[in-house]
Amino acid sequence: MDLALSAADIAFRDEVREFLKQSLTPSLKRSGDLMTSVFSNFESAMAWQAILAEKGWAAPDWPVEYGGTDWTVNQKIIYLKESKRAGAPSLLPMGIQMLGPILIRYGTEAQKHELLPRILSGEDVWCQGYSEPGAGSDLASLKMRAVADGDDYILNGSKIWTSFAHRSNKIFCLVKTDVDSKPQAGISFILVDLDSAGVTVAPIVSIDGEVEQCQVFFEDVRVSKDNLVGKENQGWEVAKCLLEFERGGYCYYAAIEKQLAQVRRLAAEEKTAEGWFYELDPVFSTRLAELEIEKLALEFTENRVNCLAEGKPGALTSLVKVAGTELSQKVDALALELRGTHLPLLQNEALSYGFEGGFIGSEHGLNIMNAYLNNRASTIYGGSAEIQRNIMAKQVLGL
Amino acid sequence: MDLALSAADIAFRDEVREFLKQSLTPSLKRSGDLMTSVFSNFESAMAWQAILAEKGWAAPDWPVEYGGTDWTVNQKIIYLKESKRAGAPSLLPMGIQMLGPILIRYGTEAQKHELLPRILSGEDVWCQGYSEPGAGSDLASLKMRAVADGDDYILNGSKIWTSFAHRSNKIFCLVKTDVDSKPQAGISFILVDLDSAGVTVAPIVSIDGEVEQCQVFFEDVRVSKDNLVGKENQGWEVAKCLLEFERGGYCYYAAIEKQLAQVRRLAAEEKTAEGWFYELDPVFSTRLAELEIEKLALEFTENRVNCLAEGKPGALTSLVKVAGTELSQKVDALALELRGTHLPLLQNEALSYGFEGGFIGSEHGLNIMNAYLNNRASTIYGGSAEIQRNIMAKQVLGL
Amino acid sequence: MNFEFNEEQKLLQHSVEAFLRDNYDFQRRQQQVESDTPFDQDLWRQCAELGWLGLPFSEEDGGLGASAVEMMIVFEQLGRYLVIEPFFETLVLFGGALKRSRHPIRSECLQQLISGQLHGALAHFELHSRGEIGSIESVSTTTDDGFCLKGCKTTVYNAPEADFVIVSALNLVRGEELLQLFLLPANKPGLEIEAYQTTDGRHAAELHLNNVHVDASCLLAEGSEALAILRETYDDALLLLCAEHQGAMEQLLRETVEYASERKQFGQAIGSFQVLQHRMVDMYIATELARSLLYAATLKSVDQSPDAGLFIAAAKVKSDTCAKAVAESAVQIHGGIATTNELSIGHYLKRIIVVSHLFGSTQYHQRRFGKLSRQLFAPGGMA
Amino acid sequence: MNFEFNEEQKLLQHSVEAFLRDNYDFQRRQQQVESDTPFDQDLWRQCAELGWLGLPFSEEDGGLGASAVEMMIVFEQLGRYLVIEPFFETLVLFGGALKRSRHPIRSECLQQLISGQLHGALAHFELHSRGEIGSIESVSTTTDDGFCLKGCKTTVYNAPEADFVIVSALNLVRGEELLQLFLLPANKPGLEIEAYQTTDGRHAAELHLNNVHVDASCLLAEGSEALAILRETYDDALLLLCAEHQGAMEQLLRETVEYASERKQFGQAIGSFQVLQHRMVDMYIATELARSLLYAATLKSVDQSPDAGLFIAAAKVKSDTCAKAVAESAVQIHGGIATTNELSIGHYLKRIIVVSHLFGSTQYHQRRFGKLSRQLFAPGGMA
Repeated sequence: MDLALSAADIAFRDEVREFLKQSLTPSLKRSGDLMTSVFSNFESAMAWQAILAEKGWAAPDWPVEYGGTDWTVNQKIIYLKESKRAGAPSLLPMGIQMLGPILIRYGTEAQKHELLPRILSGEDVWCQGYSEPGAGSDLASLKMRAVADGDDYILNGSKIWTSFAHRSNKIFCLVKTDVDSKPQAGISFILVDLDSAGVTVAPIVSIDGEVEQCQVFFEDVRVSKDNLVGKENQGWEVAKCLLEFERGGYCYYAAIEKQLAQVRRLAAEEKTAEGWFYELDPVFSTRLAELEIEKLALEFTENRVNCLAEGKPGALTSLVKVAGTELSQKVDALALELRGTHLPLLQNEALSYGFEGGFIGSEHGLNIMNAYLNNRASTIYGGSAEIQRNIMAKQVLGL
Repeated sequence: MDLALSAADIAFRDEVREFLKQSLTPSLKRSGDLMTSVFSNFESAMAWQAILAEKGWAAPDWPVEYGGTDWTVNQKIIYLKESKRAGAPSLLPMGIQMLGPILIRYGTEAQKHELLPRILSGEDVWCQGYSEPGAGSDLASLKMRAVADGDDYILNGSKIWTSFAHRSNKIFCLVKTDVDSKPQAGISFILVDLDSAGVTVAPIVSIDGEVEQCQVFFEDVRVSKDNLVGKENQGWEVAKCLLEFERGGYCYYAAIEKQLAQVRRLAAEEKTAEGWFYELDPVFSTRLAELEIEKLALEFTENRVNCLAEGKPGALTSLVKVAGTELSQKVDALALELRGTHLPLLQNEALSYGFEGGFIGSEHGLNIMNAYLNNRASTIYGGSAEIQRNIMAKQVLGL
Repeated sequence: MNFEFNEEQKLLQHSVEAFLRDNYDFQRRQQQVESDTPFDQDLWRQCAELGWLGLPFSEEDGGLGASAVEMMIVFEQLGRYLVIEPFFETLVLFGGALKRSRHPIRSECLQQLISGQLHGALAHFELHSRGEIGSIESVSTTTDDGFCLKGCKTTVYNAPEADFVIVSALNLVRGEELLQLFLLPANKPGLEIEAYQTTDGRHAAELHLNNVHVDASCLLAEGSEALAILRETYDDALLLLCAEHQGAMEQLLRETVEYASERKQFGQAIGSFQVLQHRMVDMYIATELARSLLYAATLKSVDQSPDAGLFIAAAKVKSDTCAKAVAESAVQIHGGIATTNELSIGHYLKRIIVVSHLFGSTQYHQRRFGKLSRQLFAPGGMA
Repeated sequence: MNFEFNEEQKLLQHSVEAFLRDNYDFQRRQQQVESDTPFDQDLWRQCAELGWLGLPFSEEDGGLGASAVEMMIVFEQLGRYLVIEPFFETLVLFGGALKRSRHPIRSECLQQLISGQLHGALAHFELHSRGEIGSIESVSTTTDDGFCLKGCKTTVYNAPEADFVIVSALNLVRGEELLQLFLLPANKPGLEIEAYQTTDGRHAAELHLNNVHVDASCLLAEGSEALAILRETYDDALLLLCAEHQGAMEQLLRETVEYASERKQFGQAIGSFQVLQHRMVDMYIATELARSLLYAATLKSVDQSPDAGLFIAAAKVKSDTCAKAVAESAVQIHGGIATTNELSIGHYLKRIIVVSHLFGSTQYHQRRFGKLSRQLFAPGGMA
């Protein structure tokens, strides 16, 4: 048992820090600092990805042969943590984090050869077609159908909560290829061009006025069977694997550390009704200390999980997801207090990449109301907090 | 809509205050102030009951002809509130609050004539035989049997959580008189002398070292059919009615007001690690303010419920029970902080009626650890918090 | 004690509810929010015709002299239907401050307001006030013929539509800061209105006082009178925000229970899952507890009871806390759809969050309660 | 980073667990608690023979030089089995303070302790200390041949059984308060031990210093050295209380899940009710989160990292909060039976509540964390 970083890890950390210092432009850092969700805005994410791809760091989890790295688990944690701490934007995870590992594990040589480089380069922007209207967390009940027609399938149905579909050119979908089988059987995993005939992307406006999510409609969309990943009717296995990548591939505590840093920054600027700075207010300090302590508990839980699992996400990811998202929502609430009377102002354009215009109120708090509103969804998507607790009751406690 | 007390109510309030001033001896008040549960200790409760019985106030809810009062709902609230505020001990509710109204509603003339006066005078001390081992909140599954044998029943079985059975001479029980019927049918309500042959009372020691609860065993106990209340096999109706009296007949906010008064008293005496009094500590004050506000919300909810129901408890009593017991547990937690390092000392004898010996630590906090421990049961007995929420989901929300 | 509405009050409740049900469903509300105009002038005129704009004003001012109970009834419905028309800003804040003044223009101005022809805004709080009425920084300097105002008022709802604005500032008189209230036409030179639409679908502005020169006749009140006007106005306002929360909570609970009963997942209605049932029960408990304090505080206010301020602070804390919990639960139970613009749920959430921070946060009112409580409770308890 | 025990550590964990499983079931524990003797002397001797009493002491003092990790492993099992024998008091508090001193008697005293022949108590905190090490009122006055001690130490666990007591007092030297630590035989005249059994089944005392005259040779340490001894000893102690909590939480969770799977109500196992399932999941989450901070703080302590104090405060807050929540949930899920003396559940609850308040409340350690955090976190964050 030890907390020590090896000499190699320290050297690696310093290399990461130096790289971030050199490469993170003020605009990128501003976008990273003022994120309103788990996603950065599209432009900053793609700009940062281009820089990382050039460095060879865009997809740390991939094998080196596909453009990934040979980093150890510790190094990946260091990289994530240092990136968050420096205020780097987040990359869109759908291609690099989700589809990439799936292709590497289940894809044909042709698929890997053609698609992986295009993900890294940003030529392809992928979105995820999992949820359907009326079946949020209940993946087994999906209805979108793919009917074989010679070497093709004909797709009909609809996907919802497809993040950034309006900025993507491709989508990976779970579809029903055998409607007569049991709910979880008869599902296949398929890749679709969004510019195929019969595909319509309808953006969904969020309550903060931004568009991150879409609904995608498929009407007699023809897709070659070559676009299957894994075998026909074995999509459930692929899907489950991907869900684990989705749940495991996030560093909650580092994001919360950033939230807390923002809270501390604002607490040094903003005054209470009594006229002193929030950071000097005993009640505020106590609430902040509470959350900082919870952050530490989460941090070392994530570290423990990562070390235990040697990089392979397991059932403990449910714990981390619940604890991480619920803590993050508590930090949101504290930030609302600091933003105070300026909460009604959503100045979305002031949050865009490269923005240099004017705005009202403190710049450090510009994203707070957006982030609060957006983050309500964090306990809903990717398996709601209730579903995660059901999973733990069954898998961990055997109830 | 108004909050006003009528002139008559004000006069009544003043009469109550004057009476309490005259009649509450220092020993009684000390017992009232240092209660460790919803019950006062037995001796102080009986001593106070004797004083109230003489005044004609021992059973405000009974009709005047049986020794009750003709008070209005408002007056009953005023009486409860003033009694709590003055630090009066609580009377044991099993006879006056529970059985009395049942006898008045369902009893024969002979039962009323014989039993009601003995309740008031304290000659009879009743306990309640409802729960059975293995079936706490689930009354419908009870197993104790009463088999007819001529004019008698033969009782076999066991009751648990019978408060003060070890200090009582009588018990009212729910028994199964028809084992073949559905769970809720075939139940009868019967009165039993605890000195009958075949009855054994086994005290249950609580985690605070006190005995309030017992288990009562019945082995071939012979009881006359005259002791039925209501008809054979119709005990479920009587039981439900009594449960409502049990749930409705309590003034949660007044008890919590007393807890809060104790907390304020201690906060004026005890110092924080920083050396100032707790009452001057901003974090403590905020927590106290939070609870005081919740107390006010509960107080006016109870007032609303009482006014709406015109004294007849309804489904809203579930809300009050949940909110009242959960708030009371929050006040406990705050009190623990004040008691601090003296929490390990349970000085039970120093809490007894008429105690004049020595003890360690502040007298005002003597009961805090006991009260905390004892009060854990408040969200369990009389329909647990979970059961109450199930009831509300069904009855109020229609789920 | 009695917590039932009387017949007139029931009638009022019924008519406001019926009117909004017929004229203000969520789709139409959203069309209005997304339109070019800040609110529906026709609807406003209808309300004037129905007499509702006169409710909080005395009969000599041309109003109906309704009490805080009637206002509570109206605002509960406004909250329930997420009404964006500026009842709160024009009637309660602007009208509330004006009606308490002794300025000669009062009666005329209020009559115009009651007839629906005049809109107003109260521009008092500033960035650092955080709910504390005494805490402003705008300055008034005495000039030959009046005053010159400098400063910035923040998040002034309805300012973009206001004909008149009441503005506060501090005048340094013999080393003492004297609080002054001014009544200004909104087009006064130097009064810069930086307008924006708010996240809760209304319109507000940062109001910059760039050396605004005003006549002495614009002075509405000063010193302790000005302070009393503001304190009473904001006490009324806090109560009515609680009433708005109350209506929102009721509606959120209703819609959530309905949705949970219909929406199926894993083959059964999600309302059959015990965890969601209990969460909805907690929404119900919160709603009822908040209602009780709202009633108590409103009645204390009607009675002008010495502990009315204490109860208003308590009601605000409880109402904010409960409304936030209820709205967040409603979102969680509805799932992703509630985080979109399409459903009303998220719009309730936004209104609730915004309102809960406008005139001081929960922490602020909790502390205020603590202070008042120590004064009132400590010696022997309340009567 | 690595969070696995090494082979020796696993072996230690296994042997302590096996020993307690065989020798310390709940019934036997309760017999001991209700007996006339404060704890089981035979068991203590067995532990001495197993070498466990020597764990935290250096080899030159006759010990095994175990690290904080090994101690954590042992205390987790002590907590899990609700062990009342005074490992904490004699080894960690008394032994911990003694081993850090340079007093000539140290080695001899520790050797007796390690062999199981000597018991001790650390009498430092007082009624008003509330966890603050610097905050005591007992006074030491310098006499011709030594010192005279006056004051009262509160809730001194193991004092009734102690052969030696370490006592702290403040000596006024040239207007400055000098902290002094004394090592006294427990039968010293003037040392009045007001003994009682504690709610968590142990024995403690109020320790009255009624003009206790002591030789100069009794002085163990003073000034910054004394303060450092106490600070380091209590840092160790806090961590081991967290470890005890940890064992208790594990066991509470295990017993609750087991009970819920067996106990039927309304015709089904109560563990099938979703609300109770989620409550047990929250017990699990709390247990795991607390464990992570316990590990982190223990390793920081082993490393003598500059932020070790910060992590210890954090671990204590989290551990207390989680343990209390876990125990209260365990009681609620078990129902009435858990509030009786018969079941272990209530005894865990009592131990947890008591321990959580002995050396400062959660509020105190939260505030301490806040202060340390501002010092450490503020400029640029931790490395």
